[in-house]
Amino acid sequence: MENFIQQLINGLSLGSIYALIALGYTMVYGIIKLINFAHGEIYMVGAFVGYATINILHLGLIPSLIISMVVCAILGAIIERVAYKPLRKATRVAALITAIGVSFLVQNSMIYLVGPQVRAFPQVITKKVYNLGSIQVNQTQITIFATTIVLMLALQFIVKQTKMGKAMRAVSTDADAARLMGINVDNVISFTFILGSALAGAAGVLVGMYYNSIDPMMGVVPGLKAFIAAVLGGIGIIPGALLGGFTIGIIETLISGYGSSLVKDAVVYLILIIILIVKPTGLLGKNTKEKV
Amino acid sequence: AQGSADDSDTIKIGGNFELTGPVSAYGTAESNGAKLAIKEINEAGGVLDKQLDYIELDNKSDTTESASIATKLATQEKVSVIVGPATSGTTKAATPAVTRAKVAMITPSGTDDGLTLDDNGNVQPYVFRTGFQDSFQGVALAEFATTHLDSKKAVIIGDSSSDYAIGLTKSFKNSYTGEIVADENFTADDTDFNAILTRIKDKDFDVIYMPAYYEQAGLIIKQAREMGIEQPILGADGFSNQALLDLAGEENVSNVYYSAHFSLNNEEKNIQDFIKAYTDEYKTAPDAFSALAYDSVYLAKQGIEEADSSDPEEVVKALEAITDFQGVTGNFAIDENHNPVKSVFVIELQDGKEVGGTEVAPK
Amino acid sequence: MLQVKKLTVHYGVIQATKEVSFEVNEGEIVSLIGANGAGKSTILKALSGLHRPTSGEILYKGQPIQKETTKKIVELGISQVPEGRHVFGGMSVLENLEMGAYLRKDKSEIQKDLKMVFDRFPVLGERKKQDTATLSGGEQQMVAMGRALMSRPKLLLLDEPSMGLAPIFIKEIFNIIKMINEQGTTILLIEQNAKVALEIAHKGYVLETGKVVQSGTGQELLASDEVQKAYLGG
Amino acid sequence: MKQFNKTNLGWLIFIAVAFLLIQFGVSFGLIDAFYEITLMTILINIILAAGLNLIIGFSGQFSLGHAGFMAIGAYCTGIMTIKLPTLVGLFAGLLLGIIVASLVALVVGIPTLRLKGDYLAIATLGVAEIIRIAILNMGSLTNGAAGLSGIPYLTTWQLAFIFVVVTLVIIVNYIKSSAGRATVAIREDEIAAESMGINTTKFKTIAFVIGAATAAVGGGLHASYFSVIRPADFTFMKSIDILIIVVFGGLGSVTGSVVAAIVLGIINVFLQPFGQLRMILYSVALIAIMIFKPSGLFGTKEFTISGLLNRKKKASPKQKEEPK
Amino acid sequence: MSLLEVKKLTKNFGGLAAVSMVSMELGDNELVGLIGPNGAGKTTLFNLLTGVYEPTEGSIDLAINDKQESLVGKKTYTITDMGLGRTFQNIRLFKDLTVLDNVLIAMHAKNKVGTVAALFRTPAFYASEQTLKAEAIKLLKIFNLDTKVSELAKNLPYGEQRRLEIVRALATKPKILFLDEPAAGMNPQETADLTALIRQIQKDFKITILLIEHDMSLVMNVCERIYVLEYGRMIAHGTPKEIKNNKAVIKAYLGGD
Ligand SMILES: Nc1ncnc2c1ncn2[C@@H]1O[C@H](COP(=O)(O)OP(=O)(O)OP(=O)(O)O)[C@@H](O)[C@H]1O
Ligand SMILES: Nc1ncnc2c1ncn2[C@@H]1O[C@H](COP(=O)(O)OP(=O)(O)OP(=O)(O)O)[C@@H](O)[C@H]1O
Ligand SMILES: [Mg+2]
Ligand SMILES: [Mg+2]
Repeated sequence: MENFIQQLINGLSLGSIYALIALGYTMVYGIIKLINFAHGEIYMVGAFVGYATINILHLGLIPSLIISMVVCAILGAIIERVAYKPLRKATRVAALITAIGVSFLVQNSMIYLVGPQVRAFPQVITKKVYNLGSIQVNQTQITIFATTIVLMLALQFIVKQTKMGKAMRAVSTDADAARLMGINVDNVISFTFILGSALAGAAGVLVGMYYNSIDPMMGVVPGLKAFIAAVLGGIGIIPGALLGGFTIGIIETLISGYGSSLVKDAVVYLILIIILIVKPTGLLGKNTKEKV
Repeated sequence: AQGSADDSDTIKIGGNFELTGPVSAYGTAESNGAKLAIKEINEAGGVLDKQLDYIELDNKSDTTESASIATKLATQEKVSVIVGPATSGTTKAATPAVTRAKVAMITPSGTDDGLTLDDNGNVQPYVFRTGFQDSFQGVALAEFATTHLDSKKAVIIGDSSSDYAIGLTKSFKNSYTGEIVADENFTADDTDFNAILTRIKDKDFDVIYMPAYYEQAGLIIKQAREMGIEQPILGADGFSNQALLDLAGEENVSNVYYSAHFSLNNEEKNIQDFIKAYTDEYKTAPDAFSALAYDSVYLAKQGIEEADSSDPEEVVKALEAITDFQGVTGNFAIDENHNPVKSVFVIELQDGKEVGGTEVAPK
Repeated sequence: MLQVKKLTVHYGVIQATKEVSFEVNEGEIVSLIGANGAGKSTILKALSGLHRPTSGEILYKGQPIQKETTKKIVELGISQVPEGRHVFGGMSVLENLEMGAYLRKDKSEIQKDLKMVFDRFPVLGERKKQDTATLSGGEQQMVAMGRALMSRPKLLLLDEPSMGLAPIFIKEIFNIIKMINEQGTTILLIEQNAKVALEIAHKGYVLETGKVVQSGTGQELLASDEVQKAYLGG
Repeated sequence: MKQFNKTNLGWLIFIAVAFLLIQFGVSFGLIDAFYEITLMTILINIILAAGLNLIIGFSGQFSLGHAGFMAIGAYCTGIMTIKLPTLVGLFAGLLLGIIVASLVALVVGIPTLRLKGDYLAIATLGVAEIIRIAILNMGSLTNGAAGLSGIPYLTTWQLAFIFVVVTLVIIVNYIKSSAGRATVAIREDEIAAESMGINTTKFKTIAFVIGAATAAVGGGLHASYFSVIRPADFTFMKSIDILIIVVFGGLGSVTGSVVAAIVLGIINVFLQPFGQLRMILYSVALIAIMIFKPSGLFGTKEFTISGLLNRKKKASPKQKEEPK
Repeated sequence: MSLLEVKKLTKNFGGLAAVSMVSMELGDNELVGLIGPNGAGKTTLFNLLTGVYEPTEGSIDLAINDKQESLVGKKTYTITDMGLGRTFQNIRLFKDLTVLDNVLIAMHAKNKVGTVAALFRTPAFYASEQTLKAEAIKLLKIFNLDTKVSELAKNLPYGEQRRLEIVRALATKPKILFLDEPAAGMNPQETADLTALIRQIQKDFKITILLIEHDMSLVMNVCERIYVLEYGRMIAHGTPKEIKNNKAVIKAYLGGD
C-alpha cells in the first residue's frame, strides 16, 4: 500500500511536469489553434537561461526564474512575429510545419552554440526530503506541483475573467469580428505567445532544477508528452492540461511500477487511444456536435 | 578500388559522425577527439610526408544518412580510411557502403558484437573498432560483480532503447553466476526513474548492474541515492564522462564502479599529454568517446604508415596486421575479428573521486 | 459625417468596387442596395479597415481614415454588424455583448446599455448564459446587433441585418433601427429587402457591379422604374 | 475519349523518358554509388509521401502515424528476405507487409477515424508508437533495439522506380474515380459529404488503408536497399519528415509530393557538407518555404500532361488562400 | 400511406426542448412549407429528419416499396441514399472544388461503376464518367449554372451558391428535398426567380419538397400546405390561406398589420 502511495506521488510529480509544460501549449492552441511545436524548445531555452544566470551571473533562483521567463517571453514574441504571423491565413498544417521548423531551428542552434552534451543544472536550493513512514516527498516535487496548480488557476482566471482573456477568446473564434470590437488582434496574439512562452521558461528552470540535467534535446520528449497531455485533457481547455498531465504521469508511473517498463509508452498510448475513442474531444472537451 | 592517387600531396581521412540528432553528444565528442588527433599529426609532419585532409560529414544519427555519407566519403571524396560512426546502428548501416567501396571504417564506440562479424561468423572485412565489444565487456563486468563485489543477487536497470545497453545486458545475464532478481528498463528519453527505483527499493539484492550512457546513469544514480538505495552500482564505459558526476552530484557517486578505457588520473605521459591537449583545445575534459576517436585516427595513421600507401585496400591489410598499437585507451593488437585485444579496467568512485582501479583480464 | 470618394477595392486581381463615391450626413439613415456580388459588403469592410482599398478616400468628420486600424476606427465611433453575424461562438451571449463594449471604460454606463439591449431583445436576456454557437440563426443576428450597440456607435454600419429573420422580427429590427437613429446614431444600411430599407432611409444608393449607378432619397428610389424592376420584383 | 488516351500516352512517354535518363546517368557514371543512394531515398520518399498525401491531403485526415506502417513493411520484408534471400522472398515480404499494414490500419482506422483533427493526429501517433514498441519487444524475431542487419540487398533503383510508378498510378486513378471524389468531399466538409450520401467512415478508412499499404511498400524497399533497420528509424520524427514532404509539395497534389521529394532530396545533398550547420540551414529553409509558399509548391493543383498539351487553354482559376 | 410520417418527435439540448412532440406527414409530390419564429426548431427538425441529430424521442418513417422503414438511428448517408436530400441554412458547399465536382460528388452514391474499374481505367470507367458529367451539366443548366462548371464554388456570388446547393441536393436523386431558407440573402427579384424554379423542379422531378423560409412571398406562393413551429411545438397546420389568418401564427410569427 505504501508502495502504491509512493508510486502515486511519483506519478503526480512526473504528471505535474507534463502539466506545467502542457499549460502553455494548450493556451496557445486554444487561442490560435496552432500546435506550437516549438513550445518544448522554448522550455529548453528557459532551462539554459536559468543555467546561465545561476552559473555565470550567480543569481538566486527567483531572479533566475524571472530572467528566464522574460527571455523566453521575448523569444516567443519574436518567433510569433517572424514565423507564425505571416501564416495566419494559411492552412493549419502549413503553420504546423513552420512550428516544426522553428523547433528544429532553436534546437540545432542551441546544439551549435553550446554543444549537444548534457549539463548538470546548478543546485541553488538544498533539497529537503520529507519522510512519512516510508513514503518520501521532496521539496522540489512539492514546489513543482504547487506551481502547476497555481499557474493553472491563474491562467484560467486570465482567460475566463479578464478583459484580455475575453479578447483572446474572441480572437480565437473570429479574428475579423474581434477587430470590429476594437481589439488589436496582433497584440492579443503576441500576448498569448508571451504568456505561454514565459510559462515554458518557468517550467524549464523548475524541471532543470528538479532533474538536475539539461541539454538542447531536452524539450523534444516533454514537448510531445505535454502535447499529448493537452489533447487528452481536451486541447485548448486549461484545466484539461492539468488533468491530462496528471493522468499520463500516473499511468506511466504505475505501469513502470507494477507492469513492465518495457511497454510503458505503448500502454500509455493504448489507454490514450481508448480514452479518445470513448471521449473524442478529450477528458474535459465538450462532446457537442457541430450545429448545422 | 579507387585509391587516392599517389601523386596528390594530401591523404584524405573521412569522418562519419553523429553531429546532430539524438546521439549527437557522443558523435560530437568523437569528432572533437578525431580532429585533435588530425591536428597533432599534421603539426608533427603528417603521414608519409603528406598532410592529412580530414573530411567530416554529419549522419544526423540516422542510418540512411550514415550509409549515404559513407558512400560519399568512400567513392566521391576517395578517402583512405573512415573513422566513425559512434553507434552500432549507424556503423552497421555504413557497412555495406564501405564494403562495396573497399574502404576501411574504424568505429570508436560501436560495441555490438555483430559489427565486425556477420551472422554466419565471418569477419566483416572492412570494419574495425577500437572500443570494447559488448560480450567482452559484459562478461568482464559479470566476473567483477562476483569476484570483487561479492554479489549474489543483482538488479539490472538497463536502457531498452539502445542496442549498446541491450548487448551489455545480454552478455552480463549470460555469464553472471548469481541470481538476477529484477530486470528493469527505461528508454533514453526518460528523466524520471522514481517509478522503477521505488519498485526495486525493497527488493533484496547486493548490486545494481546499469548498462546505460552517462546521461541517464547520472540521473538514476542521483535519484537512487536520494531514495536511499545504497547498493553498489556497476556500469560500463558509457559511464565514462565528467557529466556523470555533475548530474548525479558528487556526494551521490559512491560505491560506483565502471569499466573504462582510460583514467583521467592515469600518470602515463601519453595519457596526460592527451588530456592536456584536449582540455586546452575544447575547455572540457575528454571522455571515453573522444579518447576512442582520438585513438581511431592514430590507428588509421599507423595503418597508412605500415601500408606505406594511402591506397584504401592496402590500408585495410595493414590494419589487420597491427600488433602493437599504443593509444590513450590502452595498448593493443587487432585480432583476427578486427577487435582490439585489451583488458577491461574497472574504476571505483567514492564521493565522486576515482579511488582505485582493477584490471579484469578477459578469460 | 462620412464621405467616400472614388473608392476602389480589389481582392487580389478581382476588382470588387470601382470608384464608388457617396456621402452620409449626421443623423441620417442611408441605404446601399444592389444585387449579390455588387460590392456592398466590400465597402463596409473598407470602411471598418478590415480590407484596405486600392485607391480612393474615406473621410470621417473630415478626417481621412482609409489607412487607420480597425481599432482606431472603432474608437472614432464607427461600429459594424457584419454580414453573416460573426458572433463569438464558444462565448456566452453576455460575454458577446461585453465584447461589444471592449473599448469602453465606463462600467456603470455599460450596465445600463446591457439592460437596454436586453429590453430590446428579450430572448437574449433569457439566454444570457447560453453558448452563442448553439443559438438559432435569428438569435445570433440579435446578438450581433446588440453587440454593435454596446459600443455606443456614432455611425452604425449594418450589413443585411434582416437576413434570416422571421417576418415579425424584421419589422421589429427595422423599428429598432429607426429608434436608434432617432436617438442620434447615424446609420449606413445594406439590405436585400430593398423596399423596407428604402422606406426608412433618408437617402439611398444603388450599386451595380462595383459602381454607383443611381442615387436619391428613399422615396425617389422606391418610385424609380429601374429600381422597381431590378430590386423590388415588380 | 481521345483526350484521355492522349494524356495517358503523354504520361507513358514522360515516365519512359525519366527512366531512360536515369538509366543513361547510371550507365555513364554520372549517377555514381552516392547519387544512387540519393535517388533511392527520393524514390522511397515519393512512395511514402504519395500515400500520406492521400490520407492527409485528399481525405483530410490528419495522420502522424505513417512511420508505424513503414516499420511494418520494413520488418516484414527484412525478416522475410533474411529467411529467403531471393526476389521471391522480396516480393513475399512486400506482400506480407502490405497485408499486415492494411490489417492494422483497418483495425485501428475504424474506431479512430471518427476523431477529428488533432485528436486523430495524436491517436495515429500513438498507433505508430505502439507498433514501434511492439517491434522493439518481439525478441529474436525483430532483434529489439539493435534491429535487423544484413538484410539481403535485393532492391535496385529500377525496381523501386517501377514501384513508384505503380503506386502513383493506383493513387491517381483512385483519386480521379468517383470514390476519390467522395474522399475529397470528406476533406472539404464532412457533414455536407455525409448529406450527399457518402459513407464517410468507409472512405476515410479506405484512404487510410491504401496509405498504410503504400507506406509498407516504402518501408520494405528501404529495408531491402539499406539492409539495416532499427525501431529508432521509425519514430515520430520519421512521420514528420514525410509530412514535411507532403506539405511542401502541396496537400492534395500528388505531383507536388513527387517534386517535393526530389527537391528535398537534392537540398539534403547540398547541405551534407555543412556539419552541425546543416540542420540549422535546413530549418531556416523550411520556415522560409512555408512563409513564402504556405500552400506548398503546387497547392492542390497537379502538374498535368494535358496541361502541357493544351498550354493555350486558360489557366485554372487563381487559388485564393484558404481561411484558417 | 404517406411518404414520410413523423410522430411525436422530440429533441432536447440539455434543458432546452428544441423540438417537442412534433408530428407531421408528407405525401408524394407535395410542396410543403415549414415556418416559425427564429429559434423555433425548424433547422433542428431538418437535422433530425436527415440523421444529423438523433431524436430524444419519437419516430420517423419513410415509405419504401409500400413498406414503412424507420429512419431513427440511421446514419445520414444511409438516409440520403434512401431518398432524402437537403440544403443547409449556412451554405455548406465544397468550397474549394469546382461547381462540376460539387455536383459529381453528390452523384457518387448512385454511381454504378466500381473502384476496380477506375483503378484500371477500363472503358466502362471512361464511359460512366462521361455520362455522369453529362447528367451533372444537364442539372446545372436548369439552374443557369452550366456556364460556371469550372469555377470554384467559393468564388460564386451568394445567390448562385444557394442555387448550386439545390442542384447538389437534387443530384442525390432524392424523393424528398429539404430546403433550409433557400432565399436568404436574395433580393425580391431573385426570390421571385427562385420561386418559379422551385415550383418547376418539383414538377419536373416529381419530388416532394419541404421548405423552410422566412420570406412569405415565396412560402405563400408555392406551398400547398404549411406547418408552423413555435418553441419546438407545432402550433398550426393548414393551407397558406388558413395560416395567413391564423391568430396564433400572426401573433407569433407574421406580425399583425
Ligand atoms: N474574400 C474575397 N476574395 C475574393 N473575392 C471576393 C472576396 N469577397 C468578395 N469577393 C468578390 O467581390 C465582389 C463583391 O462582393 P461583396 O461581398 O462586396 O458583394 P455584396 O454586394 O455584399 O453581395 P451580397 O449581396 O451577396 O452580400 C464579388 O464579386 C465577390 O465574389
Ligand atoms: N446543438 C445545439 N445545442 C444546443 N442548443 C441548440 C443546438 N442546436 C439548436 N439549439 C437551440 O435549439 C433552438 C432551435 O434552433 P434551430 O436552429 O432549429 O432554430 P430555427 O427554427 O431553425 O431558427 P432560425 O429561423 O433562426 O434558423 C434554438 O433555441 C437553438 O439555440
Ligand atoms: Mg454582402
Ligand atoms: Mg434555422
